[in-house]
Amino acid sequence: MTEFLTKYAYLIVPIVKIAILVFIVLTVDAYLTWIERKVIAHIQARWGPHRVGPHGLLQPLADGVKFIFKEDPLPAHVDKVAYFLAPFITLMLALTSLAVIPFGPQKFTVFGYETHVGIADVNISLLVLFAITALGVYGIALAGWGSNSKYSLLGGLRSSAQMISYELTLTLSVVGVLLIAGDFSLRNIVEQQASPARGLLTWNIFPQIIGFACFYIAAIAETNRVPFDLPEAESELVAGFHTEYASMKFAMFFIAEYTSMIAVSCLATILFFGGWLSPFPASWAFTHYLPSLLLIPFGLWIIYDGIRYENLFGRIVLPGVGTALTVVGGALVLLPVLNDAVQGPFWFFAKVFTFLFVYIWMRGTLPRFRYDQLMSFGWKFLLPVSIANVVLTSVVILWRMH
Amino acid sequence: MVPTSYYLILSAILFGLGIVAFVFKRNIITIFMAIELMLNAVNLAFVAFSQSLGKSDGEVFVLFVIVVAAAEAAVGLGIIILTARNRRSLNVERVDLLKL
Amino acid sequence: MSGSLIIFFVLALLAVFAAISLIVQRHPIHSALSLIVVMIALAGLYLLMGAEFVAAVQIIVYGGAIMVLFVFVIMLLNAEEEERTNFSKLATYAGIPLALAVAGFIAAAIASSSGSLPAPESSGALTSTKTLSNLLFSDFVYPFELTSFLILVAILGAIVLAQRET
Amino acid sequence: MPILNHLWIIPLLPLLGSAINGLFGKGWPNKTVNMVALGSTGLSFAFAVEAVREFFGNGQQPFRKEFFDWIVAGNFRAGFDLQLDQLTVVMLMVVTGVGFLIHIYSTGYMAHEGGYYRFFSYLNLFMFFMLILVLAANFVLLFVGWEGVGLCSYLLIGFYFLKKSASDAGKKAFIVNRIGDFGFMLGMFLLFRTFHTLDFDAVFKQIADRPADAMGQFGTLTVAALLLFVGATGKSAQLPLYVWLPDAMEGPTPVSALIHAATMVTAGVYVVARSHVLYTQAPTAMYVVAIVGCATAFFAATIGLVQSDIKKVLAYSTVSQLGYMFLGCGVGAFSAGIFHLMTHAFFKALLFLSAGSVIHAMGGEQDMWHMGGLSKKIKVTYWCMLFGTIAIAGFPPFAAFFSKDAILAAAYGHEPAGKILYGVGLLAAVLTSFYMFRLVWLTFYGEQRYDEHHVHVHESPKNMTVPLMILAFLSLTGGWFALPALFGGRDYFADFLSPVFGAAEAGGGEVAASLEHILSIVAVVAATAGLLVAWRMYTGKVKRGTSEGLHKILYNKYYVDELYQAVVVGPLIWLSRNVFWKVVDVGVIDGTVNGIAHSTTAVGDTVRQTQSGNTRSYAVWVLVGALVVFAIIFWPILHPAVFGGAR
Repeated sequence: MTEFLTKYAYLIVPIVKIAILVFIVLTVDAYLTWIERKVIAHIQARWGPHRVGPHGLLQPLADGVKFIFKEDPLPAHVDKVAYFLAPFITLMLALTSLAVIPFGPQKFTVFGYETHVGIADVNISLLVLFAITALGVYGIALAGWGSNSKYSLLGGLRSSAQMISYELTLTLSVVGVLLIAGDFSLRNIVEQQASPARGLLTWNIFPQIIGFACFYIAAIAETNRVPFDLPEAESELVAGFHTEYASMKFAMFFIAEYTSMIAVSCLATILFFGGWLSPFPASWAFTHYLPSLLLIPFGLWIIYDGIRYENLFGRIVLPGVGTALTVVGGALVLLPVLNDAVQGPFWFFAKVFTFLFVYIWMRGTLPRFRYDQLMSFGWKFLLPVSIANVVLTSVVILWRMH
Repeated sequence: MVPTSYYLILSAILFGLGIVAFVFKRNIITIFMAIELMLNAVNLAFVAFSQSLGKSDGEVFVLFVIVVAAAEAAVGLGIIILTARNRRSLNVERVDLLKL
Repeated sequence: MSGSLIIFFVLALLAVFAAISLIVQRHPIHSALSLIVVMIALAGLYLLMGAEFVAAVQIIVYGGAIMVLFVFVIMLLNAEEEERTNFSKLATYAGIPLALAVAGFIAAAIASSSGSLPAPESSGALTSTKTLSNLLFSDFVYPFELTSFLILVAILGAIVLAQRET
Repeated sequence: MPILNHLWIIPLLPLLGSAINGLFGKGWPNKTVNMVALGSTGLSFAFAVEAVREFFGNGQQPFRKEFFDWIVAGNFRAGFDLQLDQLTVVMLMVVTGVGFLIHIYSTGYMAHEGGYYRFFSYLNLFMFFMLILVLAANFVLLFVGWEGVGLCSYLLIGFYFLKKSASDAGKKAFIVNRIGDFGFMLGMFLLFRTFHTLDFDAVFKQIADRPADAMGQFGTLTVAALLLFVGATGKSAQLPLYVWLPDAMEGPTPVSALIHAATMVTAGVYVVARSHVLYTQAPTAMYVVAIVGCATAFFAATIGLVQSDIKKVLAYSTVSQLGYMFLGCGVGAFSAGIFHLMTHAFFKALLFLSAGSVIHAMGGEQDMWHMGGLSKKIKVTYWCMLFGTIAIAGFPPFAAFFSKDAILAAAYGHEPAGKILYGVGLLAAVLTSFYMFRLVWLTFYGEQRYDEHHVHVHESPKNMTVPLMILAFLSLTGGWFALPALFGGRDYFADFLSPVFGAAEAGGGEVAASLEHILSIVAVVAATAGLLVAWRMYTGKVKRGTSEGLHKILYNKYYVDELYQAVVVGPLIWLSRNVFWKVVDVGVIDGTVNGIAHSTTAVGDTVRQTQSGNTRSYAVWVLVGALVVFAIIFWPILHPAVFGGAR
């Protein structure tokens, strides 16, 4: 058994990792929808979902079930290939983009197979990421064109144009970081930002503030999120490119969208905010206990909050979860090894979550662009600025050299 | 280890297919794609050579080819749009007059 | 039958079949999709050969920009299935043999010449992007600048061509 | 700055003037045009004087400078080389000086003509070419000037190009000159073929080293000399090519004075004198020159007897005087020829300008039979004309007395046929004085034969009369260089030119001083005879002579023009009409052109089929081309591969 594992570790470990990652991501996606609805609801002074489970926590589950069991009608005269291919492409690419993202610093060995947090560690991971995002257009374009409906077609057209336009900015805005790091590997980019002495002061965000601005805006456009969600502008084209899609196919688009949001947030974190690095100097030892400091109160609060419910949740589930979290928090305090192992991922996910929140926040705040505004903004403002950023950065670097 | 000749033969096959497409497709856009296909075949040969000779020049050439292809696509598609707009047809056999 | 060989054959077959489907597909957008597949397969082959940067650029530029442009134009012009007209007798009769002749020529030339070539480095040793960029900005700097100029011209040309004369 | 090193300035200035006037002068007022034209000519005259001064300054060293290469082909070089020696000095002074005077005169004469700027542009251009001609240091450059003056003479003769006769005369002059130029070119080619260079110095040096052709032997030198002389006869209006000069009188009178009396027509004489080495080595040619000159002198004089047009008379007189010059050169008295050239330039210019003044006064009337009794009305002109007449008639101490006398003396002493030449020349002298005084009587004496009411006679303005006076003075004193020779002294002119002609003069017949006196007395007597006859015939009441017999023949200039018309022009026209036009042009040339066109069309019709406009066909063509290329490229590789053999 063991030798079998050791023999085929190079196959098994990645598969397992993939499985875990996919599970996590899908769950996060699901609950991201919940978070989004809640946040926006509160921004708009509503309650948001609160029927299914406490705080509507089971809403995503219900949605998933609904998606699965809904009828999947096939519109007339659709181009079957494109129509079926589109959602798969989109979802596949979105998930693949996560494969090259490193989530933590550690290397660990399973059955004599050395691996690390994150699936693939390619030394051109950034390029790969961009390659994947570049292909992302097709899903939407095909969906729009394949489903033989003018709304879809318009949505598809818009999104392909929009994505081509903002991809340039997306790529160019990163060049600054690349110049500083001198490497395509995300891992190395993060490492290069590390400095135990000075904490967050050496993150790329400070030299590359312009680059970050361009990057984030372009990224939002790439993911077709508000305020760049013209491809699916419900007030103009019913639902844009996925008007004609229902049930699981629609779900795929949905998942893909949230996944790409996560991917982009990860990317932003890694490129500009020092990935898994702690913002504090290493010397501040107490900061190591932040995770537990967050977990324990949270767990306790869950127990306290859960008691109210006069049912299964209130009696068993929530208290269980709460105690579990508290225990984990305690464990972290007690076992330094575990604590250290958690540090990286903790910071990473903290940052990613922040970005995701900003996404949602924007959606709740900003109005949608008009199409021509979108284009002129992308071409006439964003692109020049990012180019200027590249020039500036290279000049500074040269000046530093001499 | 894959022998270089495999890559070259593959590129030859792709090139031939590109030629066939170039001759036998009627749709301007598809013909254009055929040209791109041929370019890709050539790129493959370039990379194969540069790898087997241990010189990176070939890959630089590939980059140039890609850039030129991009420029070509921009202009070519512009022309195609214009043609389609004026002739109401993408069939090259129907677009056989210099003046409308 | 080493792993790389298997990968090669998979990708090669994928490319060839996609190319064939480019020919047989009647709808431009299907041809475009086939072509994209070819390109991705080629990118895989580049990776296999260790030309990582080229592979990435292949996908980003070809797959992500050029082909998107094609698809975009196809959608914009709302191209329908191509009609199989045969006005050109020449192409109808002389086309196949000539194409085969050229292909055969190339194949024969390769077969006769490439026997001596050494096998390429497997994906173990990648041409680092640094060497590539060094070449690009030292030996090939003039062509490089020239291409940038070419692109500028192309942009202008495209704009002039595609804009509706009012 | 030493002008000699910048000799090119002298010809360049008139060219500039011409260019400026020609390009911009159209709208300018006459004053501006005058300023440019006179300025350029005057300056060039001043520079010429300065150059001559320097020339004398450095001991009359012949000066030669190569300014830039013009044609260099193989071992042949024709540079823009200018030279300045005694002969050139004489010509230079004559050309610039007289030219300048005539320019001044023209400002008055042409004042009321159209195309004022055009006239002066042409005139300056002429000056330029003439200066090139006299300054040139090789035959090619000289030929440039030669052709250039021809062109200008054409332009100026045809100045009133609206007048058919004028344009015809221009064409005639040009064509007849072409014949001469043809001979000249052949001569040049022959020289080049023989000596492989065309620089004067080099050529003449080699010639001097060669043995001279014997009398009657037609060696290379003789042939070359004769060919050059053909050119000279064309340019200098000698038999048989003199016919253009009388017609050239269609041009404005200053032109006649400058080009067809003073400067251009003497170019032939200049060439002969310039290449005296060649001629002395070719006695046959010399003899021919002498005979032709003598014959022309007499022949033209006879025609001049009966002409009624005042300018025509002067024209024929010019021809005959040119004949004298050639006679002088022919008998080896080159310096005498040049001497006569100079004096003739003075008094003939004077005569023409005075004639012009008369015509001006008569309001364009040229027929002497419609003049008469003008001596009272236009005194200055009258006196100037009289001076000129006396000068040309050869009364001492006027210019022509010395120059003509020198020529006749040389002719007398010439062997073998000197006496005959002398006799004919003397006869011509008699005729000369006769027709000149006839002109004077008819014009200025007797009762007026014109209508007072239509023409009111008036004296010309200052800017016309002043040059007249200057020229009159010159034609009085111009000959005095040779004054001492009469009293056994030295002929300064001859001495001055002797460095140039040194060797050649020896060939000329020298005669004893005593004989010289006799000859000159004879000449004076002859002139007087002419005068008396003229006085006898044309004073008192005269009426136009009824033309019959000899008079008729003379009046019609021996029907030479008609002869040429019948012998040369007619057949030529017939030939060109019936052969060159109807057969060659229509049949061959047009046939070829149309044939080409038709065949092209046919080919195009067939080839057009391939241009179906169908892109797929084109694609196939591309394939074919690719196939060919591949075949060419890969053949070496494939040959063993396909047909076995070693890989």
